[in-house]
Amino acid sequence: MKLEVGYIQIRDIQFGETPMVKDGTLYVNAGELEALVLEDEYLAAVSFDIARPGESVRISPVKDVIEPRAKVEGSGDIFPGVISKVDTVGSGKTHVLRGAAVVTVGKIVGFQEGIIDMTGLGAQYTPFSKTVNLVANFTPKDGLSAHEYEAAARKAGLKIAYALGKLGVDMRPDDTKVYEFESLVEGLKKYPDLPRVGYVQMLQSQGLLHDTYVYGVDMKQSITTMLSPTEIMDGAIISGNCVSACDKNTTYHHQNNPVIEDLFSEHGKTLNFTAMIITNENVYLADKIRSSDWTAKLVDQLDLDGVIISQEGFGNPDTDLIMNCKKTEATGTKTVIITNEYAGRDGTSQSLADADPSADALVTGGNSNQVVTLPKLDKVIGTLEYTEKIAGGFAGNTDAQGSITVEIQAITGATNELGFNLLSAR
Amino acid sequence: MDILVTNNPLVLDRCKSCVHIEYLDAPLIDVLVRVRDLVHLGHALRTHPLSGSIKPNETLYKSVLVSGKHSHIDKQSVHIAGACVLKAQSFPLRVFNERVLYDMQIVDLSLISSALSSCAHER
Amino acid sequence: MVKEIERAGIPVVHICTVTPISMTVGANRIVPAVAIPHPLGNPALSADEEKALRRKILTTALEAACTEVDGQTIFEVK
Amino acid sequence: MSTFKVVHYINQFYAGVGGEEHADYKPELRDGPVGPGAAFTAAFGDKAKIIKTIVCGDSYFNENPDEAKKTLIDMIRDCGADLFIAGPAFNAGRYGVACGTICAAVSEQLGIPVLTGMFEENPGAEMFKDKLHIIATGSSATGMRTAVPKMAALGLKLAAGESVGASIEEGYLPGGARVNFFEKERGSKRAVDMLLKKLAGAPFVTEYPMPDFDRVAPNPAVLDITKATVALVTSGGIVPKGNPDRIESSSASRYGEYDITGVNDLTAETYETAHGGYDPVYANQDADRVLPVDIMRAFEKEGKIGKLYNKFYTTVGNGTSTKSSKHFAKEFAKKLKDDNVQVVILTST
Repeated sequence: MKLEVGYIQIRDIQFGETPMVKDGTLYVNAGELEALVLEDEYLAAVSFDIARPGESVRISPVKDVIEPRAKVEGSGDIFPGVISKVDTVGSGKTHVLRGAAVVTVGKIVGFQEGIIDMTGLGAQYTPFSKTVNLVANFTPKDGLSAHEYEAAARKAGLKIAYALGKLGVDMRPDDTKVYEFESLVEGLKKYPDLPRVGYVQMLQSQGLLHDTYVYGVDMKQSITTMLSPTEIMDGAIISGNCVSACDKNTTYHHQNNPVIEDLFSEHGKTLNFTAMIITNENVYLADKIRSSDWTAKLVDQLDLDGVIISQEGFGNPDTDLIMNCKKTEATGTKTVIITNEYAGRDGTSQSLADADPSADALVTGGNSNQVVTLPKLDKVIGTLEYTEKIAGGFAGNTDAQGSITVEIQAITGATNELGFNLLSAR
Repeated sequence: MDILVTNNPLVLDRCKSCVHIEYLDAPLIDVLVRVRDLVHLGHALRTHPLSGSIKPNETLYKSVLVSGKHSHIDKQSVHIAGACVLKAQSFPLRVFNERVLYDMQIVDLSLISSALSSCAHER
Repeated sequence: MVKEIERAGIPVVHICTVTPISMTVGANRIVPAVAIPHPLGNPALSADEEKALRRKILTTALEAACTEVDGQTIFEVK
Repeated sequence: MSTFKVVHYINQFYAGVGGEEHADYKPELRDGPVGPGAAFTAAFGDKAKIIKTIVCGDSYFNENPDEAKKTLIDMIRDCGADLFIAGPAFNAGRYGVACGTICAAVSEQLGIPVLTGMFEENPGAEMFKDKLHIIATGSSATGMRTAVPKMAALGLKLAAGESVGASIEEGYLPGGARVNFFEKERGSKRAVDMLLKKLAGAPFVTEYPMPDFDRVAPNPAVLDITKATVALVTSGGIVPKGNPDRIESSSASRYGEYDITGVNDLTAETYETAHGGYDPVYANQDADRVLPVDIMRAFEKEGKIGKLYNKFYTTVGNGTSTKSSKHFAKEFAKKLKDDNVQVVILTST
């Protein structure tokens, strides 16, 4: 599969009458977007705000972050099986409004959602302090259950991003990249001497607030399977995950999966990027065993020389990660895993909930329990009413000056387990 | 017969008709300890005790499904159940607002329901 | 705990119900025990039988202490 | 900015007193920098100054640790130091242990920031890297040139009370605490690079070494068990009835040490378990089921063992190692060793 991705650099977002992209500014019509969102019978209201890098703005509680993209050529459309109809994506041409993001906000449950600071210390820990964000804050209809609210907010965010993405269809990209993912045989012929490397992406799939959808399918109902990494760039994987701000993979993370990008940049040079495998992280232990068995089986049958395994979330996914690692290593495949740590506020507790000597090559996104004090910022989009309950917040954490003390696990994307960030720990 | 160990009143209410429940009116850590002990007595884990990405100190409720008692001890279950107790103990306790308790119960119910449907074909 | 005692220079025999745990914690001389709540006993037996059982496990433990090992070794109770 | 006052600890060799033959040199307080102190002085510039140097023989310190510690603490107490530096000790074992011991004592008793330096394989490193900042040095004194600037830089941070970066940034041996820092490359790139190295069979460094897999080599077997003192230790929480020391049923903050002189059998009336992690009924009926004092006494009478040690140690754990149980064990293992115990039987539930 071959996908050409054209990047249209967005430097600002403004509200305007006519939605368009002009001279690096994305103009959005809030009224039109509101009407689009309120098509959903579950949502009572939506308010829009713009947060720019460097502004004294705090966004919370963040549900998802999405990059506006549009299909220009090739089969299927962005977010297949969810926003557009089911059809294989990942080839042809796609345009990206680079530098812009849709951030969805809403207190779906009274805990577990993240903070994005656009300036100050907190901004260093989230990648979304560097994007210009259109923030959509959803209010549900009365009596809506948490999972109905989550589903409505998830879909509304994707619809907004889809609509904005469309504005880039006829634009000339500032920059273009071609991602070519050969078939097994082609790849082998083309790069006979390069090590054949796969990427195993573990997707959070445990139930309410913890789900990931692939072409609209709830991943917990799938067994381990394969796709082309270019499909993911077209929104084949979307996040239905509200919890664990620091290590959930937002839809934006999926669209811009850094492991895929970095494997592509070595593809044909030092390695042959041969396979993209996705597997789940279910609660049920037999599912974990089955899924990790399948991971190892695929890795073995594809005769891969090496794999990178990335994780999502805390606690029981550590068990999936270690099972996957142990089993792929046992097939003789060299394995590197990417995770993060919960080593306690003083850094002295055991970092993972599971461990095995085969996991001898580990990349960490840092200790999520690190405590930071975030200064008071001038404007809050959303609410800080629930900060105490946010993952990593703790009781009495707001002082008289309005600064808040939290663990960095409260910050969206802080210790990402796809290796999105520079943060690490020793 | 499987046993669902829980301290979640909502799970007790919703699941009691379909699964055998051992209800503990106790903190979350006690559920994990009870599960670990059951595992040492020959019950195998069916669900992972640290279900969800919710930290052990971010919720008050936990439901864990274990199998009936076997004549042998399941090594993997012992390993996981023990590690979970240790991990949970490393988190400092927190105080919660009354308003979020129901949310916590709902999320725990959802997590265990997803597992119960996962294993429905086996039971 | 096992490792710290061993590190101090004293050979340790670990009598443990779940030997995989013993392996994980790094014991070198391991003797399997009966069951979690009563590692060196069995309430189902008579008092005399129970003592005999305990004696058997401990005899194995003493043998383990007198046996050179070069890695983690499980001594089954005969 | 004020100049920090530093007290520096070195051994007899670096003070120019002499080698092994002078290793019994008693602690001596000198004014200003001595030996490697000159290099520190240069590295500190005007930011810090060595006001006093303590010289002490390695043998003296290691053979009289309590006395040495006391003397040194008294010397240091009155110096008004902002920072205490020991060594670097490179791969000199006794020097390393002395540096670690005195740094730990100064930190604990005087609350002054401390720092030392040694080679990673120095036994002092293993003993103290969890507690102290130990700058990683080469194995011999030729590493002085690279060690001193790192020690000086970290020392200034410690003296100023600034936050300390990760081990890889500051150059200290990774010990107990995990510290976050920003790498130059993002995680995914680091993973790809690590995989390429692993595929090529080239050396690579994991960012988090798996815990609990360090193994301690088995000690030699007991030569004559019939003459040996055997001690009983349990993680099953057996305590005298009533749990006099109030050992907590889980996550215990202390361990028990109980005399069993003259005790031949544990009964329901005399002993019980404090363990909260398993059904206590059976252990409470007869604690010998967890801590087999009865049979051990019988062995003692029958001459199968030399003697049963007159105390037992008890903790509450589920057999898995935790930070505190490690700490407990370190403490009582030393007592057992000092009392010439030759075998430990550890029972776990």
